[in-house]
Amino acid sequence: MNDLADPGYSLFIVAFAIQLLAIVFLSIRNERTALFSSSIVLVIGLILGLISTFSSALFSSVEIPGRTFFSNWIRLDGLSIYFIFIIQLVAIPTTVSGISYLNHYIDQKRSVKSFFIFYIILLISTQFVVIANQTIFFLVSWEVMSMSAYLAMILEREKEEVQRGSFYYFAASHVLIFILYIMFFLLHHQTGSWYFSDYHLSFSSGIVVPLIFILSLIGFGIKAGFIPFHFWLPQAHPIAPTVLSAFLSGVIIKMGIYGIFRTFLFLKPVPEWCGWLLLIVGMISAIFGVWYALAQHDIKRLLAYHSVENIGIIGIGIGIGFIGSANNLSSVQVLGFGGALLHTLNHAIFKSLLFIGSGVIYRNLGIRNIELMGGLIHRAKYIALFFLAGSVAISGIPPFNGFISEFIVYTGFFKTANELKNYYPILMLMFVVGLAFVGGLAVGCFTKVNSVIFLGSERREVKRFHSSIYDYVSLGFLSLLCILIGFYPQPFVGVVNKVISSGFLNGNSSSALINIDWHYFTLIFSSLAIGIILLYLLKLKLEKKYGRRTSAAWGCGYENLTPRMQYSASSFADELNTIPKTILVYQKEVEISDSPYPVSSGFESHSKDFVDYKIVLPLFNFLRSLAARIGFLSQTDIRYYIAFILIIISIYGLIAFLWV
Amino acid sequence: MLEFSIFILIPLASAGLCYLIKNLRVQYAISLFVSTIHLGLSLAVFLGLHHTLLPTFFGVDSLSKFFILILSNVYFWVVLVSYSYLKRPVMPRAEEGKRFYFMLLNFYLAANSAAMLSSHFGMYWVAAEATTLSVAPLIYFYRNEESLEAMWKYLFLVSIGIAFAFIGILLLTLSAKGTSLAGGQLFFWEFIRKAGQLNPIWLKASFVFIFVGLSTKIGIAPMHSGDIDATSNAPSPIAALMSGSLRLTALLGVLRIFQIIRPTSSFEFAKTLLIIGALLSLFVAFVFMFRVNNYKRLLAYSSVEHLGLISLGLGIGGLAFVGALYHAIYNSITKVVLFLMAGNIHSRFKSREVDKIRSVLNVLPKTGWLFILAFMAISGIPPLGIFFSEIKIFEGILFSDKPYLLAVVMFFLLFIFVNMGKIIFTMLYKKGDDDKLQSGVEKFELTHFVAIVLLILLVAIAVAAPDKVNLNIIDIAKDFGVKL
Amino acid sequence: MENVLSILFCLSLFYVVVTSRVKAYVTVLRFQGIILSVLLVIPFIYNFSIFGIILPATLLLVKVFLIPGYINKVILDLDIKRRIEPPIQQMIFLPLVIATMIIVFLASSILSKITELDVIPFASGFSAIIIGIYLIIFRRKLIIHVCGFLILENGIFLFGTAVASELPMMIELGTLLDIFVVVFLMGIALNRIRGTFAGFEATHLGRLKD
Amino acid sequence: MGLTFLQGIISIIVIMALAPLFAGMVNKQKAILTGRIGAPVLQPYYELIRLFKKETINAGTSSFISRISPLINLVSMIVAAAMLPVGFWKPIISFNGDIILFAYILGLARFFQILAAMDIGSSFEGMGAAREATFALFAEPIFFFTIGSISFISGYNSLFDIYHSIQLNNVSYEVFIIVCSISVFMLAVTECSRMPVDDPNTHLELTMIHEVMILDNSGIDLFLYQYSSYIKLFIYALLEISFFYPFSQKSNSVGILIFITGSVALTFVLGIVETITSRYRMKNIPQYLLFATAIGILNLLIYTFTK
Repeated sequence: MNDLADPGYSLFIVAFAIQLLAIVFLSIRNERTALFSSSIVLVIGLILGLISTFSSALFSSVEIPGRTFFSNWIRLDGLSIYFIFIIQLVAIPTTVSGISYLNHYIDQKRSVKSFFIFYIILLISTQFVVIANQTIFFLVSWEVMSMSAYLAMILEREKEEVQRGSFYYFAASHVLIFILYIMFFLLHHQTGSWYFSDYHLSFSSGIVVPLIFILSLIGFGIKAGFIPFHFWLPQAHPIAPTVLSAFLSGVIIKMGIYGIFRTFLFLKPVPEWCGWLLLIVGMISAIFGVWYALAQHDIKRLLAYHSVENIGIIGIGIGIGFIGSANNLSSVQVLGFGGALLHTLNHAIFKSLLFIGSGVIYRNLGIRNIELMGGLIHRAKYIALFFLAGSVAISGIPPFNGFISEFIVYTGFFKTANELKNYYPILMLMFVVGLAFVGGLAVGCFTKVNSVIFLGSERREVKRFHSSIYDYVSLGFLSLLCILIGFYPQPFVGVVNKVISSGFLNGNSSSALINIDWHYFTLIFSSLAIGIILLYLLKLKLEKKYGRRTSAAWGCGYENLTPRMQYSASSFADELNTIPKTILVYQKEVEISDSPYPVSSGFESHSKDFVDYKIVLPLFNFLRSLAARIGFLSQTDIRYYIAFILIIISIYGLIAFLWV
Repeated sequence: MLEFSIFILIPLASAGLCYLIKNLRVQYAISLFVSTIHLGLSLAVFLGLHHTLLPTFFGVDSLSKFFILILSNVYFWVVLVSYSYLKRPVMPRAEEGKRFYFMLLNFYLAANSAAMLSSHFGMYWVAAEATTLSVAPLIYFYRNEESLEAMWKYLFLVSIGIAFAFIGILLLTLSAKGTSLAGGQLFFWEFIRKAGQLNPIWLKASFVFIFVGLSTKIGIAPMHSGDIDATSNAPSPIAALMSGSLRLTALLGVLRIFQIIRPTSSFEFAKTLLIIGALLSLFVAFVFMFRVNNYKRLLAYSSVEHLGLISLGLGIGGLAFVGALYHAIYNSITKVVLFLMAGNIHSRFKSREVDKIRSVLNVLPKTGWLFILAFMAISGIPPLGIFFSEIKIFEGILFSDKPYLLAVVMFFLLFIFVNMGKIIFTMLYKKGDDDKLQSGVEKFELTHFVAIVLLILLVAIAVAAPDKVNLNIIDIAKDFGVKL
Repeated sequence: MENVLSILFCLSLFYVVVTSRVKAYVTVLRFQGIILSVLLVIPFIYNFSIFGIILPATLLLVKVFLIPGYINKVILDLDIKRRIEPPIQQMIFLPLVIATMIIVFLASSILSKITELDVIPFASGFSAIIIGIYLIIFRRKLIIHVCGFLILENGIFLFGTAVASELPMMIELGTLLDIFVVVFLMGIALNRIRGTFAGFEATHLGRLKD
Repeated sequence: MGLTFLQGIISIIVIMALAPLFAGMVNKQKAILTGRIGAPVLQPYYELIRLFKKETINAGTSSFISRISPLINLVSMIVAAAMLPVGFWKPIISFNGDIILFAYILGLARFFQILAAMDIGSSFEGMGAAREATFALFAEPIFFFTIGSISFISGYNSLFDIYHSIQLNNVSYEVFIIVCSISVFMLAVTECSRMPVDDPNTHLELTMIHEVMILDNSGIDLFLYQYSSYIKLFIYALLEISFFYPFSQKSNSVGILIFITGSVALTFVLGIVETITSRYRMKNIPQYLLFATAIGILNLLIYTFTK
């Protein structure tokens, strides 16, 4: 118990205690006060945790010791501290936004107490997952995490889609845990220990270690949502209450990434094919994730698919890191892992930002179909602004944080190509182009989202749009982070670099990540901002001088334009979606009558998930029909039962007789 | 003699009392008292505070210690809730059933304890048959067609199965012919000691007969049908009792012969048979989870699945053996919770059809949440116990000589889980068409209390991992020569 | 001596197979009960012990008087149709039975090479077991099922004497008691079935299914 | 240091100043080639000045997006311009990986232009925005194929360093330039919405891409848009020209010479192309772009097999 002597650590404990304490406050009878007080307590606990994290070695100049506590059950090395930092950082704004979001459930006479209990358990168990150092403890916290997420997910359980989506999540997490069992059993068998800190294997030894790697890739890949294991994700995340789906998309799927990193730490250095595997899987996930997203009309579904894309980008980064570790190039390794880790943080930030924003919209409009929205910018200027910030960031456009991490990944590509010559440049160039392609698609997707939701005029009349202080606080905080990391990435890059140098590298540490001329970014972006501001002032001046007025938009002479004549989401994305029709399962329903008289005509476009509709469901139905065909077992006549006994006895007897 | 009387005679006597006394409340008090002291004693015996000396034909070893603790634990809770269960407005025809309810329960306790403590095959056989006889009328509790049919089928099938087990016993004596055991008594320990001399062919034959015969009672496919019918039509406490303890009683018999066969050359054969049976039961559960539309049958099939898992673990040996024994505890406890909650649902909705049960979580919130938790427990979600036993079994399989089995098992378990989840969640979430049920606030009943206690117990055993249990299980493993 | 009795036992089995009168089953049960009790008495002919005679006496009581009488009563109460119309013709059933018996006898004679056992009681007991099962499988009437079960039990008993297993008397009595209670419960069940179901045939009990 | 900085400043100013002239020259060429006298070369300057003094009119449904978007457009163009070397003058912004920043800064401009177009809420702008988004998607890969492969040849990923370091003893470079310049030319045509992808002076909304997006802008906004589009055109021209820098054995004056002659020559090329080609149908444009991409891939093959 001398662990408690350590001040930073005791603060850590206190933080957990307070977070747990939040459950107690739910016993208050009045829902609103209960919710409010317990969220406040929870936030306090999280902030304390964040402070303790900041006080840890990761954020100071000293070497990260990688200490273990509680008889080796908990271990705080660079990776753990980094991820726990992400968790706490994201959990704070989501919880804050929850105060206003959950209140509207209370308005609907729906009790949110059970939800909030599971939410708190989810937060705590997630933090346990990343600091666990003992296999069983890890698995337990992992399952508690998944299941509490599930139980929180079913808040609106009487809805059909909620049942469906949550069930997808439930089944997927069960498959996952089975795979993890096998993987950890193999690890345990290989090393004879239950502790992560003792797991050090080298790929040289036989088939088992590659098997472990593949299993971890599948198991954690399901959680992270790599294609083709992503199919549950766009089903599950949209139907969760937005507070939860923000946390799910922001943090929980990152646990898969954490797992992959962990496995790498067990098995490093990995051979090169692992790197290529991850690169290819990541690229596929990135491209098709965003392409699926482009075909969606349900805002949260769209964002969920974007998580797949970003996970893909992270995977690409990890792949580069693996290649670096395979060829013992610490510079490449640093760049790859650095990009991946930083993008993990960035995605956590802007994805939760976007989800919370969509939550605000859903709360007010009660719909998630963006085809019915529009013109919200005139009702909620700041929400639109924050959402825009998030969108720019997620599209990897400077000067926001998304660009920084993608830049690191790009640099990783170039570095790899230059370090190991011969055929690498071509392959790397392919990936460079692929990433650029993803960027273009993301731009298309988020211009679509923003313009269809916020810009133009309202396609459907909005009664009242109310956004509370909590929304502003959480969204503002997150978009501030986006801008901060974009404009001044040095400290974050430093942290990431430190995480990597604590145990990732098999060579001597490299300063490739630090030596990128970050000050240029600060310079350029700030001058960009200044330039814009100056120009804006100039513009105002000129407008004052020469006048400014507003008039109706140019309708090519046609006077009374209606909101329904605006470019809709499906028409915006149609040209792009028709390219990979078959993979997107993209169907258009056009009804245009050829009668000379004007009659109502319509256009609809849908996209279904390939893996889900072409692989998973068919398999399930096949098994069902198979089971239905086995009739002889379901006899009702007792004489058959007796006959079974006789038959089985004779069979067994025969076996017994023939047994040597 | 004291233990003997507490374990067997007093239950018998109280059965007689319950027959004489007409007042239900008094019967309840008596049986509760009996069950309490029974539980106390079996705990004491288990913890080794109290060394038992039982008359001939009876004896205590680590295995029976273990099983009788499970039995009296399950039995205690079942008796505890029985009264409130009987007080419910059930079908009018059940009035007659209530009269004999406690009598039969006590008789069951006596018979089952006798079966668990018996050190002699003949004794075991008589007691096991007696448990069947005591349970059969309880299955017929509701006095309706289904329960009658279920009782008939169960009685008939299990009697024949038991008869086969008897043949097995006779074959065992035959295998002892010409050895030092010839003409001796059928004591387990003697046979185990001198197992090497037994004639392998007759031994194998006797294993086959005993295994298949008792399978009707354990519920190992394809002899599971009678069990399914019985468990799904019996009143919930009885169903809990059957799934929790009766199946284990039968399993004990198989374990005994298994223990005898171990040192001989036919051990591999026995293991193979156990594994085949286990896989068949998993398969059956897998198939029927796709079709079943009656939630008590669903739970019954889940029992089949889990008994299959247990016998698989026993067959695989090694770590899986230990896991299987843990699984026996956890499964028995979880099944009690599941069946009690199912009973609550049944007494509210008056139906066992899944399609007629809607939005339980709104109508019966407490029951609903406990049901979800119990379902999670049964499907191996930590920190609820079964997780820990399951991973032991899995790891045991993975590092046994048949690792490929793990893939099959996981496949079956996965789809069983998926379908079970689908059905249960439909019951819990889907909105019913009639709103007269929707407006229901549920008051906290004894069953809820019991369920919570048992779930806590489930977590406690798993997390605290009491040393006694572990040591005892290690002892059992030693008796079976399992090397860990 | 045992062999003679066992052969008689087998003959009774054949009679059971061919007969189509329900009453005949009861008679056969009585007959078998007598055979078994005689078998038990034989050891006591030379060294008589009053204590040893208890078991045969109970056996006689249970298997010859109580159970058949009870079944008779049930038949009368429920006025079950006296004739049975088997689902498969005797011309198929009988050869099947004969074939089974031959196989059993052959098998047991082979097995007797391994460990010495008196073949005829063993084989006839075993074939009685199988034929009991056959009766259950190939007959629809529940009452016949009960009879089949009892024949099976008798077979087991004969079998037991054949393998010369000395179960202690307590347990022998216990088994007898168990069997009796089983039959008793089955009788009650049959009584109820009359009140509930359309008929006494296994095909009527088909409600429980998935 | 001080000198290079000064050079950087100068080069930016040069680019910003000459951009409209370049456009004017192109138009002049076209006019001559089609047998017209055409507008004077300085016409773009006059138009800009005219727009500068006009009243600003915003559509009723528009929001602040359409007000800040022109600014962002111009500023990001200037930042992009600040990365391009003029001759061998080191640009202000030149660091490792500035080619990525270059591409993404242009992306920023595009992002906000699309948003501004959708901001109007009229279906014409929507059409334009959708097309812009679609074609830009194909434009990005072309850029990275060409510039990326060059950077791999040189081993640097900063525009200045790339052209500074390429050794001509690498035989393939001439072949390489041809391919690169073709694909970059097509890229420029797409990005700056010239013929044959888009016709800057058509008058039917349905056939326009860039023009239709700024349909509802006027006054200072239109000024900013026009000016930034001129700069964009010139940027791509410079991108094209800079392929030829390595021929000037690192002598500064020759670099300047290449810069001037190159830009003049490019006006001819553009003029000729725009005269002899006609606009493609919208649905054929993706094929056109894919063709450019294919050329980019050709680059790679050359690069690999001539080593």
